[in-house]
Amino acid sequence: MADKRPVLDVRNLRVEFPTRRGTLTAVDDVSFQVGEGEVLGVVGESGAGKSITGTAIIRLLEPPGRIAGGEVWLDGERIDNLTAEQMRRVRGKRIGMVFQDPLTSLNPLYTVGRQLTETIMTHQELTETQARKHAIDLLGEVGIPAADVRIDQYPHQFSGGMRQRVVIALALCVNPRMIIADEPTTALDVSIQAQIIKLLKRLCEEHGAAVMLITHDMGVIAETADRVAVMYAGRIAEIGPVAEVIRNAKHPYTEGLMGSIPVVGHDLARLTQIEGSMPRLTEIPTGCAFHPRCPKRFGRCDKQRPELMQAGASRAACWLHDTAHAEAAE
Amino acid sequence: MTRPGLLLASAALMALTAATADAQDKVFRYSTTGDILGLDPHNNNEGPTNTMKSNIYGRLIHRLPDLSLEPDLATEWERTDDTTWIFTLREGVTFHNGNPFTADDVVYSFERQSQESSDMAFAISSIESVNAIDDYTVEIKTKAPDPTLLLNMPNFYIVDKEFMDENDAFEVIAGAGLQNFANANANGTGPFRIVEWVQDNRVVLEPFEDWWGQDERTDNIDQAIFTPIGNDATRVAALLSGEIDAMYPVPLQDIPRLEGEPDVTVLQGPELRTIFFGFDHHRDELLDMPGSGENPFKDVRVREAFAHAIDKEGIKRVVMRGAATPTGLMVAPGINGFQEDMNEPYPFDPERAQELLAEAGYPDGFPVTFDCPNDRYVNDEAICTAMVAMLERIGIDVTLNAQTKSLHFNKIRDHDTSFFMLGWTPGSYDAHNPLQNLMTTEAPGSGAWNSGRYSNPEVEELSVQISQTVDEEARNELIREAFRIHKEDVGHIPLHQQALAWGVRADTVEEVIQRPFNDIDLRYVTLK
Amino acid sequence: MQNIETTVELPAAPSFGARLSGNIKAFLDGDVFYSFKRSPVTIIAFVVTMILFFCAIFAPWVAPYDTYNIAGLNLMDAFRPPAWVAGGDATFLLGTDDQGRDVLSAIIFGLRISLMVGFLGVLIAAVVGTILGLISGYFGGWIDALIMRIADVQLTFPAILIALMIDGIAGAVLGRAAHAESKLAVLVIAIAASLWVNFARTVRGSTLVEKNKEYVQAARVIGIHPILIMYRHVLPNVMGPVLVIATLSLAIAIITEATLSFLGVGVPVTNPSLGTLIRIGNDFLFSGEWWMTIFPGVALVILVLAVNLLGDWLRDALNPKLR
Amino acid sequence: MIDFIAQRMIQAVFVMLVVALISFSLFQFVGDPINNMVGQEATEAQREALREQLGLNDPIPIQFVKWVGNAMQGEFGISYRMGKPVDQLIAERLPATLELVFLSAILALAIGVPMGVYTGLNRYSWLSRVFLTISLIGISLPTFLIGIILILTFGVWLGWLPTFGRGGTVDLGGWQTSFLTLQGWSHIIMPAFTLALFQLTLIMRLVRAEMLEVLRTDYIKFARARGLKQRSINFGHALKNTLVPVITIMGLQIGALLAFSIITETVFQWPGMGLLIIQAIQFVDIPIMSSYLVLVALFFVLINLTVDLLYYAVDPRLRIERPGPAH
Repeated sequence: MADKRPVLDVRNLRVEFPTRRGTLTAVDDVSFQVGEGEVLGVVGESGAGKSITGTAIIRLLEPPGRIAGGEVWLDGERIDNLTAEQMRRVRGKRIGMVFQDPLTSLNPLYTVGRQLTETIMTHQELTETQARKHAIDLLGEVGIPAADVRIDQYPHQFSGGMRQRVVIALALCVNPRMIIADEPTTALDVSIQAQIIKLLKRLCEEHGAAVMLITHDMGVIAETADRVAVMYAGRIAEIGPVAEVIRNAKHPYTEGLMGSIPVVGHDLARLTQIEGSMPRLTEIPTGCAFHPRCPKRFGRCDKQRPELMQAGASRAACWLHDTAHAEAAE
Repeated sequence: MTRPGLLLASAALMALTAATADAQDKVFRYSTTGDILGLDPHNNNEGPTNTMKSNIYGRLIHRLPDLSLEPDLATEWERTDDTTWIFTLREGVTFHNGNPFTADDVVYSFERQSQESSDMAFAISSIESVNAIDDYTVEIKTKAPDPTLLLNMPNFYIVDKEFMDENDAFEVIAGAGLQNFANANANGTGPFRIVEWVQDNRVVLEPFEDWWGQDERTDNIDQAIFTPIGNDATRVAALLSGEIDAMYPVPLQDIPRLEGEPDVTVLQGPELRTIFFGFDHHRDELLDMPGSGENPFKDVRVREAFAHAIDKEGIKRVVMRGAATPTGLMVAPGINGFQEDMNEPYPFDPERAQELLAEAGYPDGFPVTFDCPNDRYVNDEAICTAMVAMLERIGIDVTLNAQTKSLHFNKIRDHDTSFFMLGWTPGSYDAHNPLQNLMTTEAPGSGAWNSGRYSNPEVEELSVQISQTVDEEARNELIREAFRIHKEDVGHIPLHQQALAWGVRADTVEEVIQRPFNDIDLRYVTLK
Repeated sequence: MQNIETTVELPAAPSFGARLSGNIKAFLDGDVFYSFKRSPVTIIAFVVTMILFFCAIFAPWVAPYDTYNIAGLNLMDAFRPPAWVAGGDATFLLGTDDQGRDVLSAIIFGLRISLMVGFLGVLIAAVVGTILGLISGYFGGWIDALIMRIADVQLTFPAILIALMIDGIAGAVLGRAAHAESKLAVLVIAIAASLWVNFARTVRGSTLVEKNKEYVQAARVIGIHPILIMYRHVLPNVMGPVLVIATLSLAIAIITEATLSFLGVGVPVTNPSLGTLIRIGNDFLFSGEWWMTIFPGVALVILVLAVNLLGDWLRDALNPKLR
Repeated sequence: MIDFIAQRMIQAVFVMLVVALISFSLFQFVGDPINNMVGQEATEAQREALREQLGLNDPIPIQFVKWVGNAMQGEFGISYRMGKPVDQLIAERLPATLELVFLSAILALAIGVPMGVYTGLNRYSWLSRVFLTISLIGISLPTFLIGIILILTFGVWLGWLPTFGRGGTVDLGGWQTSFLTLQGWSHIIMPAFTLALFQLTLIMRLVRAEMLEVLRTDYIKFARARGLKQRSINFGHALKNTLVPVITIMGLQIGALLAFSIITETVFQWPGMGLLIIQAIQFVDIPIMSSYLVLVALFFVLINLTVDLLYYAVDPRLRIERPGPAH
């Protein structure tokens, strides 16, 4: 991973939802970076705050949610304090987003072509015909046959997989530097998933775009991501190179997570299971959020919240790796 | 699409009268609820339409605003014997299209108006024959001695024989209808001629320069425009905004406000129409008392009780705001045969009413449905609602059925009612008219609107005699006797004469003479 | 195969009372009630609607005078201005009308008829209209064509003619007395007949759109009975527009009732409804007795306003997507 | 598509026949025209002769068949009240009502849709609250009250507008139009606004309800994620999706406008079909009533046809399925 300035640099991001039952902290002090051409996987159980983080970065949070703290830098330029109009110009042009359900992501009443040309012409000074030609190329690039014919067809005339390809085309049509893919394959069946993932990876490399791939499917992560961040209860439990995190997880939660993935060829009698379930945002335990379910918890885990600490090639937020204090007495 | 109803008689006349509409400045715009039904004088027997006819057509005799009679196309007349009259006609009179007026026109008009399909046949039903003695004298023979012939003459309209024959318009098409020539075109000898009639929109009239009475003309109108406006409030607004110069009827409740306006005056006066209530005298069992086998209204004491239950003064003061004249008779003052001393209404005496009901065997009353129109007479629905309160107070269980006039008249004609409200203006301004139509059933052609089928043998006999007694003195005696019996019988309960209310712009109109029948005759309008 | 012993301890079925209070408690702190608490406008609308309903139901006890006891009316009291105006009389707070009826009591009694006819009419129209709309939208084919053509036939006749016809039939079928009693029923049917089409067409339009959605086709694939599909899946998505039309139709229903009563088909003028009060008062509006139509008019505006604001809140609250 | 329209036309004929049959069985309840056609002094014999001549004594089915037979040859009978052929009368009055309904529909759309979009977009702004409340007042006051208030304010008090009637019309080959002269406009503006007021409220509230739902959809979120201009999102993507249900209502409302126009025309003395049918009902003018009802039936079928066709134009998803009788 070239050690250049990261495309995306998220520092201590906090997202809160003030509700009548008290303020919910959906994303609690999250920091990470994504380099050029790099695919950062973001995994975790549903409700861990993966999508919220993605939505916050592109500033599409539904009220009452709001960014309560931290900074978001894109190509060395801060974007979390932009005005609405400035942010609008960033969206699509410099950050692209792919949503989960292709069926509802496309406007049913507009042809695929119109939705593409409209996006293109919003950000680039192109004429109608140039934009249309660019759109056709893009559709071809994402693997849609007879693109020049299909461009004038409506979303409901495409299959699920094809529609996701159109969505990806839309996300990439003005060469954004950053792509946030929020569960892009979840709504698709397995055979199509692989194609979409391969397509996404290829396009990002060709366009040099950085990708934040949000999913709960570890198989997709293993195949696609360069680095992976494991989120738990709104926090990053562990982040590091994908092989490292998968094969020897440093954080007990990651261990449990990896253990629950059936791997072809290994005849595990029983998959490891993590007792209990993720805490609701209103009842986040003190100290390390995972401590109630953590088999290796000890003294200080429930009192003090661990920061991300270097643990081998990756970093984990777990006192097990607190080399600095080496088991200082409680 | 031809313009509907081009009304000038012929292009020739157009050239004659140099005056065109816009050159004048004295334009009189007036309005009432509905448009005229048609221009065929021998058809469309309805208030506003009859008055429009009197603007356009001549009659042998004309009725003045004070109801007295005045020579029109006939200069003098005399009765040679019980059934024969000789009329001397006016000379030098021309129709609007220039044709001269002669006795032949009178004979032709009689034959046309007495056709079966003519709505106005009733006015000359007593005439046997009309024949021309010479160009300017006519002899009229009646079937039997008819004391009311002269009174009916203002309803005998004279049309131009040549004009009608030219356009083959002898036949009167029954029912209001424009598609025949006579109903769409007018050619009379009257003081005004029709310039344009766009149905339901406007009627434009202009003075007829060659009218025989041109030099003593009382009006100074250069053009009159009549536009119907159905909605009361809109019509009041049109008067206030000056878009029209006169309109009627003014809703009673708006009179004080209009009188407050500086440039609007309100003319008020009693109308010849008498509003009354009737009972079902005929059925053995009252419609509202199935299975009881009784009809309380057959007992005069019950009818009298109803009469005493009605607070006529209260209705006059509150519902009609003083604009009504309570009456005790079925005819209004000014109608031939009206008896002033008998006009005393039944006194308002609820206690007496309850005593009478008890005597008649109905101490705690009985159920009855009260049928009323809600868009025909002035404040009709409000009067009926007030009546319900008064009758309930003496124990009668009244269900009010107030409906639009077409539904109400439907029930009245079919005698499908127990207790009803109705209004009547005698077409011939003579007392025999209500006797025949409302208070008798036996004589041929009588009882048309006698929904309760009230019939008293003596009144039946008197009615026939009245229709044949020529001597005025004797006839009035008979009328007096008939009304006395009817009043004792409480055949109907007369309520009041409703009042006319005309709104007139004081800044554009000098004077309009109001007549007891509710329509504006252009002759009596003078502009500023 | 190792059979898995699952001895799961089922909690004893809660008594009805417990379940009910449970539901109420769940409702009270649920989001629907929360959005209600938060918007003052909705609270006011709710309170006003309840007051109006209370007055309508308990009219004889609430109203100072019993305006339906015709004998009690005294013609001499007519045209009294409201109490605070010169010539007003404290006993008639809002003045009296042309028959000497106390306007305040007349409004309360009138409200009873207008509300009954209005609500019943709109309710029947909504139920019938929605069902027919669902069926015609969902099944399509000749059923749809048939229902829509019936709608066309019925749309042609203004409410006035429908009412005259129904009243005529009722008159012919029922005896004279029964016919008088049936006036209210005739009114409700006539109003419902003239309003159901609005619901049917809107529901049909929305059903057409919903029908193509995957979740409906999915439900159809796994063999759920069409009626269940319509009820559980399509109906909730259609409730939004239906509620809008229902609350708006109430105003139409009340005014239509007044027109029908004028034609002698509705309620007799001796016990006037709110609409009839406005109609009668309308003639006196600019002739000085403004209160005869203004106060019933204001009452109607308040009623319609309250009901519609309540309807707006209900629609937004019930619609999961909008919260 | 052609066979779909043809099929609708067959259905139209069927609907019109049913309407004619119902109307003939209806007229007996509306009253007896004879009373209105002859004077009070007409004798029973005259009335009977007239009833015979008009064929009112025939049993209803006969009257219906006779009427349909004549109608086939374009003979719609003579109006009892006005004595003119019914088709000529309707041709005279139709332009007045069509122009009134057309203008009020435009007014309702031109004001209702933007207000609906505005209240949909900024749901909690005080202006939205004001719009919602005022519109409610608009629909709860009866049409005749609103009409009178307008007449007295602009006609009498301010004197800017005429208080009644339809002046300043220009004859375009038989079609009297009010739109070509200032005076024509001064006559039509108040009735059109009175008529539009109710539709305006309904459209606004429906557009608002639909807009709120559409703004929450994924494709709008995706559009914003693509950085499209707010205006094109609201008025392009969102509004178009909002229009589908609104079209149904508009199609329906044009029908309701016809019914409402009856009251508005009576108040403003507007010489249109509404005034014609009210006078016909009061006069029990059977030829006019039957022709009017059948004509309105045709209107509704055509309006509904256009609404369904508009569905295709606006919602491509429907276009794919064979446009057979299903829709």
